[in-house]
Amino acid sequence: MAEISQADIERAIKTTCATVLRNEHYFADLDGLAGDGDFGTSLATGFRQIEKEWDEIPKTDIGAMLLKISMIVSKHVGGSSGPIWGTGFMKAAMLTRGKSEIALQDLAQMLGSAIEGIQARGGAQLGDKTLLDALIPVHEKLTAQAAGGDKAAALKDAAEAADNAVDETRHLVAHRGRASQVGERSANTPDPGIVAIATILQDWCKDCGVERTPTAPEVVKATA
Amino acid sequence: MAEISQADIERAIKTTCATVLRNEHYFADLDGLAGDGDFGTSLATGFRQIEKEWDEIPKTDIGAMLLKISMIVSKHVGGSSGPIWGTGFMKAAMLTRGKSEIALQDLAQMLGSAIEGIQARGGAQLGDKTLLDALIPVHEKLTAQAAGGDKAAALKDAAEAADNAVDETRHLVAHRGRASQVGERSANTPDPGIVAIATILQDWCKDCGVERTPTAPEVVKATA
Amino acid sequence: MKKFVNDPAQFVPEFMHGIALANPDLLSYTPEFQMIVRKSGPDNAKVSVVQGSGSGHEPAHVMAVGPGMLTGACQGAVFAAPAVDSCYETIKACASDAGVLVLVNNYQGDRMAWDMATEMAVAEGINARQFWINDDVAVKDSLYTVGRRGVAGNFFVMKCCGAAADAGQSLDEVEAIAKKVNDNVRTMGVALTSCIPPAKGTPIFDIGDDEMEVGVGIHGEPGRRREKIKSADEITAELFEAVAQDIPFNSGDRVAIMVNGLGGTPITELYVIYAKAHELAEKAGYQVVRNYVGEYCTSLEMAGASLTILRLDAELEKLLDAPAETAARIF
Amino acid sequence: MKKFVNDPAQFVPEFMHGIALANPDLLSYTPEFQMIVRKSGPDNAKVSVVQGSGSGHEPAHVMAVGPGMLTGACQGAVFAAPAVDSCYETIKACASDAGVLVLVNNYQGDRMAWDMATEMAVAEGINARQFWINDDVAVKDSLYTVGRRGVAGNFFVMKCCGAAADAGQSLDEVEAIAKKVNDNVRTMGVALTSCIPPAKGTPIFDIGDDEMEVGVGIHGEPGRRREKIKSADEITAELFEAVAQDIPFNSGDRVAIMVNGLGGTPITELYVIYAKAHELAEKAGYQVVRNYVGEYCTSLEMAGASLTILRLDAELEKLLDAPAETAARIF
Ligand SMILES: Nc1ncnc2c1ncn2[C@@H]1O[C@H](COP(=O)(O)OP(=O)(O)O)[C@@H](O)[C@H]1O
Ligand SMILES: Nc1ncnc2c1ncn2[C@@H]1O[C@H](COP(=O)(O)OP(=O)(O)O)[C@@H](O)[C@H]1O
Ligand SMILES: [Mg+2]
Ligand SMILES: [Mg+2]
Ligand SMILES: [Mg+2]
Ligand SMILES: [Mg+2]
Repeated sequence: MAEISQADIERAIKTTCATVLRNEHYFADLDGLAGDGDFGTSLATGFRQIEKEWDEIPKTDIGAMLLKISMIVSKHVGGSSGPIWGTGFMKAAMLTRGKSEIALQDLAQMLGSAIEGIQARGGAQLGDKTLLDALIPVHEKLTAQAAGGDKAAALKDAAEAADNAVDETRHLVAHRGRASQVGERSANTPDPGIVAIATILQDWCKDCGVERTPTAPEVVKATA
Repeated sequence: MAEISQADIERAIKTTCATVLRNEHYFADLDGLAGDGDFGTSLATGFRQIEKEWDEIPKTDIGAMLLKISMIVSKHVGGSSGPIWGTGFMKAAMLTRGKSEIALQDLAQMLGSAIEGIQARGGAQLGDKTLLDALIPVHEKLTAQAAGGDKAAALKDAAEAADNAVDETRHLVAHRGRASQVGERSANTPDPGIVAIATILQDWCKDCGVERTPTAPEVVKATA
Repeated sequence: MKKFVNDPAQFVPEFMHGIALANPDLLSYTPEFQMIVRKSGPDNAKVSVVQGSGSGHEPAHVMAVGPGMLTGACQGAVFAAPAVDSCYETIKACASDAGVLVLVNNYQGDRMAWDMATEMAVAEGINARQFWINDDVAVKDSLYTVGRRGVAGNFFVMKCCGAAADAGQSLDEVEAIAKKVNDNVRTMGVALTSCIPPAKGTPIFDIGDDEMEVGVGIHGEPGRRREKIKSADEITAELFEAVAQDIPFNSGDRVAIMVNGLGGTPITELYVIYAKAHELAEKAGYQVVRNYVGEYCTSLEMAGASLTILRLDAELEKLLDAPAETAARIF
Repeated sequence: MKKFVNDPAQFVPEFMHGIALANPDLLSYTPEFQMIVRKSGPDNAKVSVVQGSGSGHEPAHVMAVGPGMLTGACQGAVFAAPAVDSCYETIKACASDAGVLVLVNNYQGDRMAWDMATEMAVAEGINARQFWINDDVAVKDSLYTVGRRGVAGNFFVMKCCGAAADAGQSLDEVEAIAKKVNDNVRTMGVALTSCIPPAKGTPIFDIGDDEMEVGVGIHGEPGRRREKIKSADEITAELFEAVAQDIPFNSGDRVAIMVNGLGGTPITELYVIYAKAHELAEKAGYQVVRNYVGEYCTSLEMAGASLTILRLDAELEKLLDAPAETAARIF
């Protein structure tokens, strides 16, 4: 019962495609506030391609699937998002080679490995106002819930952590990505990467029947 | 008494300098309506230079003086106005070589020769909406008055002819100069060259104590 | 007015000073006549080729002076013909026993100034002649005006005449080349925005946010029509049609295609136009054997472009390939 | 949006197609990876030099491919780093026994993409290394950001490395040249207007009618300060001061000066800036032995300019003088 199947992961990816494509312009607008406005398009280009190649993506095991997704992202996504999301999927893929079912604990480890990869790739730390500021607390929650094995509770906690990260980082000055180039001007605008993570998790909640009401206004808007 | 002295010509030139410099921007604005807006500056550049070099301009005879003025114009005035005004002064100079006094008849001939020169240079005909549309009727009036020898009457007639030309040509389409390149769009705007001639003659009237009230609104404005 | 200028009245002498400073071994600059001549001066064994016109079209005119191109050139104020004396002094500074060919873009002010200057030079015993360039198909010739305008096709006339002159061809021969190029080159332009001459301080014409001027002149003269802006491919097709039908060019012709930026359009957009023009030329059966994409004849910072087609033959191809060195350069 | 575009999403592939069509003998274009490589391909006896970055800076990157410059380059969307695969495929297409030097302008997106691509290439046995260019003095380095930006000085790194590689120098030697150029080159820019990426359709930043952004980045990043527009001489003096004091340059130095247009500024205005920069350099005792005035690294149609000073020595002068042939050309 605490196992996560290949089909669960597939559904999560498909839900993510929908989230990202629905918010293509909204995420771009958010990036435009302090960054260069390409985040929405960059991400949508990648997930649109994932949808397009869906039937050819290997479903033999979770690792093969995630590896292919990582390759699609590397091929089609430019800007900082290409290397960041490509690295994340790649790291997650490496831990799930040959597996078609994983435990909640495995999921937490995959995310931990993705976080490490993204940090090595882009040098960002907690508090630099990047999507790591959402991923790191999400990882903590998943790890905490792993022993109990309650998938719904874990998802709810994770979504809440990311949701909170949007509001908690709003005042920060960005130190990475294009938004870092405007210095102080990036304070008081939400980071689009954090909003994207929170929105994706919120959509996963809905999809899995986990009841949760989003709190950060941008997530409310993106899930509406 | 009907003789025109070297000093008279000198005064007329100096008055013209004042007319042109006072109207630098206004003539430019008029050229901007259908042309390229450089007429006021081009003309002012030339007459400003005439003022500047005034003391070095030979005063030995009218011809030498006008030749030097023609040379100053050729050196400093660009656009169509350089060749047109330069040619006009050159032709007038050639008829007055060695003379320090001329008759009204000579003045009419000088203008006639200037008109011929300008026509040969730029190919414009009466009705093409250029300053020739002022100069040609002015020449007729001068010729008609030459026999009588009344300088004041001749000047008054000349100023009236140029003044009328402004209004009479307003509706025409320009066939020469930059204004000709806008075709129909040049109709219903006054030609700046015609306005300049009329304004100069009106200022000469004032300077010579000839009473006359300008009629064309642009001339009223330029002499105000 | 968003420009790098000091005193707007000194804009032309200041930029000419900059060009001269940047090319000390190539050019000499005479501020009095706004004139730039090859440092090496004229060569009595070779025809000199000169030109001059209003400023604002750079690299046209003074930036085209140098071995393989012009012998000398002078500038007027922005968009105004040079003073007669500038033209005269330029001919004099370039006087050569082999003769002087004056290439004049066909505008009334320029023609009158160079007419006078050439007459003066000839009267002094200089063997000088004029040739008028008029490649713009936008405006129809007319008895009442000075005729078609000279625009970006000017580059090819200068390049071929400069190469022929430097190869030692006679004045008659160089003039014949000018005529051959002019007879075989056609251009039409389109403006998306206006431009601001520094001394004027305001745009030379107004244009709506969604409008373009098809057939615009290089001083902002109105063209064939004002219309709503279209896609790059549609605009290119319209320019191509107008240019190609004019001579007309024929299937099998060897041609050069030039996509010239009017000053404010990025080179990438010019390549989008080039791609379509190339395709249309191939469809029409032309062999595109040379191409020129970039700025050759501009209108200050105007956003816009012109399309030029030149029919080639072995002689012109050789002249185009000859080396040339001017202030317009990359390396 | 006053631009020559068709489908804005296809803008980059369309202009790359145009560049390839216009240079059939020089370049090969691979649409799948938005990649352009020398037609002749890599030479195993020579180091390959590659680069790639966001579009909108042309002629930088793909228009710098050709003998004497880059071996290959790839483009991202306008102002966005290329996809990792594009970078990887470009390294692969340029793989040479003598090695591959990847010149990366120092932006986080570009660095991450080329880091991954270089790691992948090295894992496959390709002898590839990266070098980061960061000549912009406007923004101070900081522990928290990726550091100074690479801007127009990039041209000199590409030119010198390209010449050294084609002269047969080793990967270590070519990398040492990159370092020497980067250590001796400094740039600062100023923007008078914003610009509009085709796919965005709106300006990347807002700026008042009488304002300029001093120290602007080539993607419109804010610089040192926003202030009222000044005279060309005052602006030049400010740029000069910032650039000259940074290394600092010293009296007696032999230098190259570059005045680079950001896309929408006419070349004449760049020469007004050059005249002042040249005067200031002479006053400071530098010997100005090379100059580059024109567009080398742009931001679409942005009106603005940057000033670059490069300290030279006999080695760099020779490398700058070596012939090169790219899609950016006049004749
Ligand atoms: N070094 C980094 N590490 C992790 N995430 C980052 C980093 N830099 C940027 N991001 C995330 O990526 C998002 C922006 O992505 P995108 O717009 O594609 O990149 P760019 O900043 O190059 O335009 C930011 O909102 C931020 O969350
Ligand atoms: N061919 C011509 N013959 C006589 N006068 C002319 C001719 N062309 C233009 N003009 C006069 O010159 C004036 C414009 O001068 P200017 O603005 O200096 O020339 P351009 O038209 O070259 O800009 C016109 O108003 C007209 O009166
Ligand atoms: Mg972004
Ligand atoms: Mg005019
Ligand atoms: Mg004019
Ligand atoms: Mg970006």
